Amino acid sequence: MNLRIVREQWRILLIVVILLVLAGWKFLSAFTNIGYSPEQPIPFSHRLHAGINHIPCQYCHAGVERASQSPIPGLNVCMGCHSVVDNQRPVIQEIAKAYNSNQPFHWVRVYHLPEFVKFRHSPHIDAGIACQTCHGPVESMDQIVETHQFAMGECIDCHRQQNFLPPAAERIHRDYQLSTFHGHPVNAPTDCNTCHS
Amino acid sequence: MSTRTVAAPARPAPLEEPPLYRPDLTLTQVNRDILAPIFQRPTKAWWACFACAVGALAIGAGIVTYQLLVGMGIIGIQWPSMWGTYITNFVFWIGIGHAGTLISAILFLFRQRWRTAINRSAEAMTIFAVICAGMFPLLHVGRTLLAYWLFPYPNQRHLWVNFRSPLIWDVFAVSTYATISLLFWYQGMIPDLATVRDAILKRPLAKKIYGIVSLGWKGTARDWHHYEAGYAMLAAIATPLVLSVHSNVSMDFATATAPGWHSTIFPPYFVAGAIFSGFAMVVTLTVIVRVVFKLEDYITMDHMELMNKIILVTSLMVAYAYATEMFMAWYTGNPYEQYRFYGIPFSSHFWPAFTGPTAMGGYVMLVCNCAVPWLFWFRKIRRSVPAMFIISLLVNLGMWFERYVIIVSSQSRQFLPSSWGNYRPTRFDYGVLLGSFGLFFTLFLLFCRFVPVVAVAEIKHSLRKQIGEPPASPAGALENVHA
Amino acid sequence: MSQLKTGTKDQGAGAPGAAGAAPAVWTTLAEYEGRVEELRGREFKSDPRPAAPGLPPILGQAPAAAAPGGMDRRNFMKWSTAALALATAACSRKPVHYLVPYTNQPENLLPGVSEYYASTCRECAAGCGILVKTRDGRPIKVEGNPLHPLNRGTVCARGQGVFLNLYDPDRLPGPVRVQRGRAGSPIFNRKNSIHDLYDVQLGPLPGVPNTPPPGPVELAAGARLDWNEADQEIVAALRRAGKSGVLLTGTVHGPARTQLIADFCAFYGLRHVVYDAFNPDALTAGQAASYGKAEVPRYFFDRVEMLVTFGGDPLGAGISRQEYARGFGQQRKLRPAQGNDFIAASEAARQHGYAGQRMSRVVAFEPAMSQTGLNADTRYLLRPEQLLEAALGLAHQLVVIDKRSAYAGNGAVTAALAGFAPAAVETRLQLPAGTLAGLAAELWAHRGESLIFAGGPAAATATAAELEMVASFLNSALENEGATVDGTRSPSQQAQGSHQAMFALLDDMRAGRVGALLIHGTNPAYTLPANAGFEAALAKVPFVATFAERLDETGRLSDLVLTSLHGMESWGDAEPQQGLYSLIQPTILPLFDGRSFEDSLIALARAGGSKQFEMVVPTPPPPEPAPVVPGGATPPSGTTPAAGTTPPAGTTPAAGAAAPAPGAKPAAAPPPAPPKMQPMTFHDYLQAVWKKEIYGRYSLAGSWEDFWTGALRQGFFDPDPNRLQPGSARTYNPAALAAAAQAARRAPAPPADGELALALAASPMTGDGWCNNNGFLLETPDPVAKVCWDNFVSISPGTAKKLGLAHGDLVEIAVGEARLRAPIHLQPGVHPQVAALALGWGRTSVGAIGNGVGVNAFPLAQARAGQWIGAGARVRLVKAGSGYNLAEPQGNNYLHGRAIALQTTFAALAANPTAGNVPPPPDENIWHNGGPSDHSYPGHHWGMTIDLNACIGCNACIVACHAENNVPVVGREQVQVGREMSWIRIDRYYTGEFENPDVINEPMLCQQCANASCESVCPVIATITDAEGINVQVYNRCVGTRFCSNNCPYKVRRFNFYDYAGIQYQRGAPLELALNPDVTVRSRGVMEKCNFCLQRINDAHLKAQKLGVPIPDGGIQTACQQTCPTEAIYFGDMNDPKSRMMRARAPRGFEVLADMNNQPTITYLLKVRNVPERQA
Amino acid sequence: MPKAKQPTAVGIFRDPESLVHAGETARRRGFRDLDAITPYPVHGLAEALGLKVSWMPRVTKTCFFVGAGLGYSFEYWTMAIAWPLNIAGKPFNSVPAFMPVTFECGILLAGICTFLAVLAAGRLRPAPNFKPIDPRLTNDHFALLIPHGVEGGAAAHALLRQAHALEVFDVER
Repeated sequence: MNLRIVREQWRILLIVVILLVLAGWKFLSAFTNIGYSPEQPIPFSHRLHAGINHIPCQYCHAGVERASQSPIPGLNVCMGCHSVVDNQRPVIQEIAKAYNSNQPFHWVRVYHLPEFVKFRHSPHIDAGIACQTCHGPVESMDQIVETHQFAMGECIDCHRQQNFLPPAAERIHRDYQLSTFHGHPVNAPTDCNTCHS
Repeated sequence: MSTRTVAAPARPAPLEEPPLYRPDLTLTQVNRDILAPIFQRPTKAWWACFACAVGALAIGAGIVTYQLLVGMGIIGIQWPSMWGTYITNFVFWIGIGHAGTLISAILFLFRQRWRTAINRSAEAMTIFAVICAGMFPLLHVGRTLLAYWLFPYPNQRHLWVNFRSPLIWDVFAVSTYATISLLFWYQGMIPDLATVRDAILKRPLAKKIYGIVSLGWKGTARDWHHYEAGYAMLAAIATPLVLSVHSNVSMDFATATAPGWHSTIFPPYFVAGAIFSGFAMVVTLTVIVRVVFKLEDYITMDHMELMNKIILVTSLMVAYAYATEMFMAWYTGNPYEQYRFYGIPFSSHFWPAFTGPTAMGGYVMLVCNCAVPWLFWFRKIRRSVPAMFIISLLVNLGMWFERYVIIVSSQSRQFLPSSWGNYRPTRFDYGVLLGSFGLFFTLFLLFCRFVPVVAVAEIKHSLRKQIGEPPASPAGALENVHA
Repeated sequence: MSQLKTGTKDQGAGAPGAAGAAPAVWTTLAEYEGRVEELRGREFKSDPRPAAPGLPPILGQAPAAAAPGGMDRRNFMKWSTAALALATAACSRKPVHYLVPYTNQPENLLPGVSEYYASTCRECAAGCGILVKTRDGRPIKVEGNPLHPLNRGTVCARGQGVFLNLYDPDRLPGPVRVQRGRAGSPIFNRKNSIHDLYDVQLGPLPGVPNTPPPGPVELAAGARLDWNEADQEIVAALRRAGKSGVLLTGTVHGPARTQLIADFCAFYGLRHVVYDAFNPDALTAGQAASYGKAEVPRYFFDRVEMLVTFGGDPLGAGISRQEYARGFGQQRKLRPAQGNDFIAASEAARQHGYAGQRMSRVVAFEPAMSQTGLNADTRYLLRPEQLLEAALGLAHQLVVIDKRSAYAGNGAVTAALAGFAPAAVETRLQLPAGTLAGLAAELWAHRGESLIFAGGPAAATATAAELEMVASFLNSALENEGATVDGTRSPSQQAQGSHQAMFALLDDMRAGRVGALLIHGTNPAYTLPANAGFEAALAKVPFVATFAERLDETGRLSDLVLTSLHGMESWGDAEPQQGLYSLIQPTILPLFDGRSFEDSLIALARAGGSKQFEMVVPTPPPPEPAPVVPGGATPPSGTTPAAGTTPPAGTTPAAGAAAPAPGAKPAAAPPPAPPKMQPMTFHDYLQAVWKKEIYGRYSLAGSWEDFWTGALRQGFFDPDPNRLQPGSARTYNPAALAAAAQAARRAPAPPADGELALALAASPMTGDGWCNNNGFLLETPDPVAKVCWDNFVSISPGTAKKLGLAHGDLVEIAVGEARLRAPIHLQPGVHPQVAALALGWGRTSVGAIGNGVGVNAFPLAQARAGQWIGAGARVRLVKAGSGYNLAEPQGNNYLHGRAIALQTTFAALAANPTAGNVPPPPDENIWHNGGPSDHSYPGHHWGMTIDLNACIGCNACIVACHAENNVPVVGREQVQVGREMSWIRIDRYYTGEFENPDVINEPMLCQQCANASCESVCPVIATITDAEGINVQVYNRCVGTRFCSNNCPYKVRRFNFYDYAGIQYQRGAPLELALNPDVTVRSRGVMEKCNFCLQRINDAHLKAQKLGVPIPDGGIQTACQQTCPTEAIYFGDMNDPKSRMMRARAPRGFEVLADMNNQPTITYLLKVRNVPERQA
Repeated sequence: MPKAKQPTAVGIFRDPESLVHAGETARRRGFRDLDAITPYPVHGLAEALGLKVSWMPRVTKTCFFVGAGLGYSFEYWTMAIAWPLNIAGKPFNSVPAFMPVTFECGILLAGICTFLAVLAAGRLRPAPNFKPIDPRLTNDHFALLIPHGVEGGAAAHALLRQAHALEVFDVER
């Protein structure tokens, strides 16, 4: 009878069960979206633009320092250079065609925030957080790959590491443009309402 | 309660007490009688009951499914009565659950040997009642599928639970209570399951199953020795536990601000009420069980009478608590409390509890909980099966309404008159209540079918005591413990 | 396949010579050989994927695999990557979302950054200035324009609810042929109203009085009209009608709009008739008789120290009620002896008490409690027809007995007033003896700063004009004329309609003298009395066309209905007071296939051959309207729909479909064209008129472009620097008084036993009912009765007892032929012989939400001798049922001796600054047990001060909160079971006399307690106190145990029993656009509550951080505070003793339920009643 | 750890009194590791067979305090250290409010450990193929088990017969 095995070999069985649980955990965590890299309507290469050609992120994503969302550049931004640069290449001509016929591209969204989170780019840009901190080495990607699964724990960890002030002093300094406090970067808030409103 | 209840005698038990059992009972007879429901094919009556119970359960399950699909709005909760029948049912079932542990643990510690006849079914009742009760907080939360957030488990969000919240106390208390009750019940059942196992001759699968659940119980003196000590320890911790559970449940209300809830009398008041309703439920069930399964020899009229006496006593305690609430409302001078309990004298707002929207509940509660049990002052009624059956049902009804009145009417008349509102349950509320009864009886009927409904070993023990044991040394579980 | 071939061909073209062979083999070699460019070229070779919304691009280009040359390595890699990506996408990414940017990004327009545009509110004709907050090209919130002299930064409830009208899915999607109701019909009776969605538990209610709305009828095939076709048809009809055509509109003001109508009427020879349901007929008639000229005077409530109303309701139904409420609120506050600085007065009161301060006094004579009566210090109950006599008695006391005023001794006046001796009047009217004498003395003491305000539907008896004459006389006698009443400098133009004109038109129609009728902005089929016979008269008109946003009752009786635009979609102007020019600019492209009324007129004129509406094509495009916020940007003029993130599938088409609407596009400047004439849009016309009439007339410095941009930026142009000054006084004609007295002597007999005098009243929430598809307004309870989703017959409790009626009974009322059934509401403060019923309900054709809500009381009014009689008709209440469940959010109306809403009298307060207040409770705390228990708020600690004296119960805050915080509407059935969601409510408590009570309005919102009892019971920490003292509710952590709500003594927490927001906002296509993107839309099973507009606080923090300055006092305004017309709400930092909020906290401040030790951060200033000693 | 099996004499009795008597006799005669099998706990048997006082209470007591301590520590850590939040203005370490959970944790651990201890003491585990020495022993018969030990099986048998055992036989145990 099988149950005899249970009785006699229970230690081994226990180990097997634990391993199975761990494997299941690993399996489940495989369902994060890290590595997600959908094909985009235009094979736009960040590596070429941001990496090789060193175009700053905010050249195209202009206004991110003021907006909560990072703007996806309109086709006029592309055409700003590509009306001259490489304008004979078919793909660029496609862009020009779309631009002239007023048909926007439908880019596939890569990064998703959990629902109910009101993330604002601008304070993070203000605080000098590099785009790559959250979006990975974009300048080395031809096609954008999701490198972070944005989850509350990550935000909290980062905010806590930035939080060098005792809580009592927190808000006083937040009102002023105080980028350092005794040599430390100041205080990312961890109030619920910072992100959930 | 009476001289009968003194601890085990050091001398051979004199037959000064009236015997609990028929004098011609033998141990084999005990086995045969008590195990009969397990070995016989279920009767038509059992099937009928089971069908009804499962039907009721199906209704409840259907409503719950509907609620999960559509939303909480289908039941009667509203602003300001955010808690309605679900919490009423929760408190009601938790209260029912109390009698079981009380009978098995507290009466065990007080060495009330008459408890042996009913403790198994009472404990089973506890388990099932706690299952029913535990279901309601889950159904009651707005996002049922996230109810697991009430447990403190490590999570990616770094969030924990609020240990200041009485609901978290409840989570711990109820889950602890369920766990300990289950262990207590199961431990008490192991020797009986072994008895069943050994009594099975033909059916190998059944024998295997009972072999598994009886954990290879042999019944050696060593086993019994540790078993009894462990059982006594479980009883010892179950006793404060049972008191703490309903105290915690009462603190859902007592620590809240609502007038009519915010009261220090709630813990003892709720515990007394729980015992009251629990015993009433035990009477209801045992009246049925002893007839259906022909166990009149084991659950005797003396047992029933004792339980009825407890019902009477706890009824008095509950009535005292009602009176105290009224008195304290007047004595503290708190206008909100006063309004809750007797309103504004000489106005249309006098006695809102008995003139307002929950008036029916108030009357049912007073009559069933305070007046009806007084019939038990009469010995004849105490020993009349139909009378006690009806009274126990009425007490349960009254106790359900007591919780309903406490929960609903307190909420509907809170601090700001602008936020007063009148709660009305919908048909779905009643459907889920019905469903919980269905669940309870489904489980109970299955229990009767597969597990000895009376603790065989304990019956044998006390039967031997009644017959008269040889002058053995005064060894017993408790003596071992205290030695 | 074909796509494939293209791909290969491209490849060949990009790399000639390598096409035939297997180029991929050489990939590495190419790199070695330095042909990187070529390689890169090939890399970019694949087609841009066809943008297939809804389909992942990978699927869209699936055939890419089978290249004719076989599967080379590159293709294989691509294929397998695609497969891998597909597999990943399929199992890991739930829905694939798209980001759709602009093709041509407008400069400075950023996703998620709000822009504000100044405009003018068109929800009613009052013409308040507004700022429209837009986000990603869609307006999401309306604020008052702080510079506008009428409303000065505030908006009423109706204005705040504008977005449910703008984004209403029940609007007419395009012009339709209705053929007098025979062809096709409503398009909105889909089974999707709130009422349908919640009927899960509530069966039909017993005796529902209203007939259910018409069943779902689809628009008949062929009913949709082409615009050209419609224009041709109307032109033909107008040509046929010749001189007998009529243009019927509601009130229209604004130089360009009036000019256009005049031009249009002149071209076709039409007559222009103006009709509104609520119109100042009686007032203008009274003014004409009194002063010789029919005017709607301007009232200066901000100068009124004593207000006496005779039936009038300036706060609830005033012509310019926002302006009135502002002034009223200012005067009701306790102010120093000099000036109006309430804050300074509060500070002074801390030192010296309230002695020597001022507040206005309000006395109301009225048949039923109105919103003004709600705020009155003293109320006297009169039947409608008795008001005139009371006014005459007051005049008699003042002029004849007290011999005061310039008219004392005037023979004509004395003669006219004979027979109205106060004693006799008081006896006849059952007023307390000495009432009029006391009043006259008080008024005389406040002469020149008092106001007698009469009128309104509740006083619209046959002698309504006479009542106005006496009121004018009193104002003249009390020297208010030219002081608080202005009929000369800038009288109001906000109400121009006339029943008299309408009734005359009806006569013409009946007589067949009207050949064609064009209707816009008014709904006579719904608002005219039954005995006016509109329908029969209309049947005699050969051709009727209606210009409306929705298919209303009148539209159904028309031949054609042409969709006009909402005020937020179209250009326009307004001139609410003479010489105050206000501009209306569009903030969104038309959502439906509509055309603004003005553009329709131009199109019709052009179709008829008019050459007037053409212009030379301008060389520079017209300047863009400019936002008013600093650092702002151009308006959403781009041609793409709102971009940014993932527009929901339902909304994109709506926004996109809006693009090709000719004429209404503000900046759709044509491309450079040959210099020739081109058709004018109304935008061009508007500019032309403004250039000529305003820029030209006032000969301003600066260029026209500067002027125009400046006016747009400011929202209005006010050439009069003394706008806040009244003009000179007019001279009263005593003959009017004599006529009035003559009329008063013919007073009707008192009602027989069992009869009541009917008083129709204007509903402060719905007005004339034109916007009744607006859930915000229908669900916000009536300020007086606290009932929503219904109108009802208000009678006093005593009368109800006498008549054997109970709350919730249904009664039938008949006036003449008209009869209706309505529920009974017991309303203290109604005259025992009066039954009051609100107008503006019971629409039958407005939309899925508003249809059949309430009963239409307009037919009960009577047209008699050219007059509209709304009050005084004798009615019997015939019981027709019982048990009607009125939706009443407020549970109980009395304080039961609890210290919740405190009040005192002005005299007592002057003697003792803490009069009426309760002492603060001792600070006891059991939590000092070894841990740090004192949480401090070192940065900011937000708090609020609410002045109960200033709260007039207008509900603007409630609707503002709904709009700002995405608070859903739940419908009547849910309110009936107590599940309304509003985060702020106004508790209305009665005190004093039972049948004529005093009222306290107490706005109740989350008190943001420091020791919040909700927090300690939440098991999952979904509600905590944040670092700035705000009790935040974290929706996504909430599991919905509802313990917090149970434990909240203020009961300000609301629970989503169903998916309310989803049900409300997913009802129809554009409705979701009304949501505020900054605020989470709460899901089912989640608790929610006020959080002091946290999103605004966060914004302020970010702004301050960017600027490197602390948040200034007043830098954050909560939505309720911002829109409060009386500034009853102050919000600020409790750590800053200099903040206005802290300075406003005076000795009369109290905390509600302070003895609970919840330490709320909201302090209320108790209500002060200004009653003279003899009444106190 | 299971001991090596040894032959054991089994005597079946009809009534507990004979059993107790036989057990006492056996102990007096110097038999060790005596055991008995009874359908219900027979009082006096433990003393008769010379069993020591059970250690169960110590398990319960220890586990209660350990559980309560762990419970309180966990509450303190989550509420005051891991992420201290201002909840209702109460101190991070809200001692009175933490008591109920502390108590329940103690009870829970004590209860579970006691139960497990009982299982461990009796070496109880699922036994689907359990073969009892005699099925009557869970019904109405009683057995005394005397390991043969040094005295040998014959002496045990004799003793049992002497004590009027119904049946006497040997098992490996």
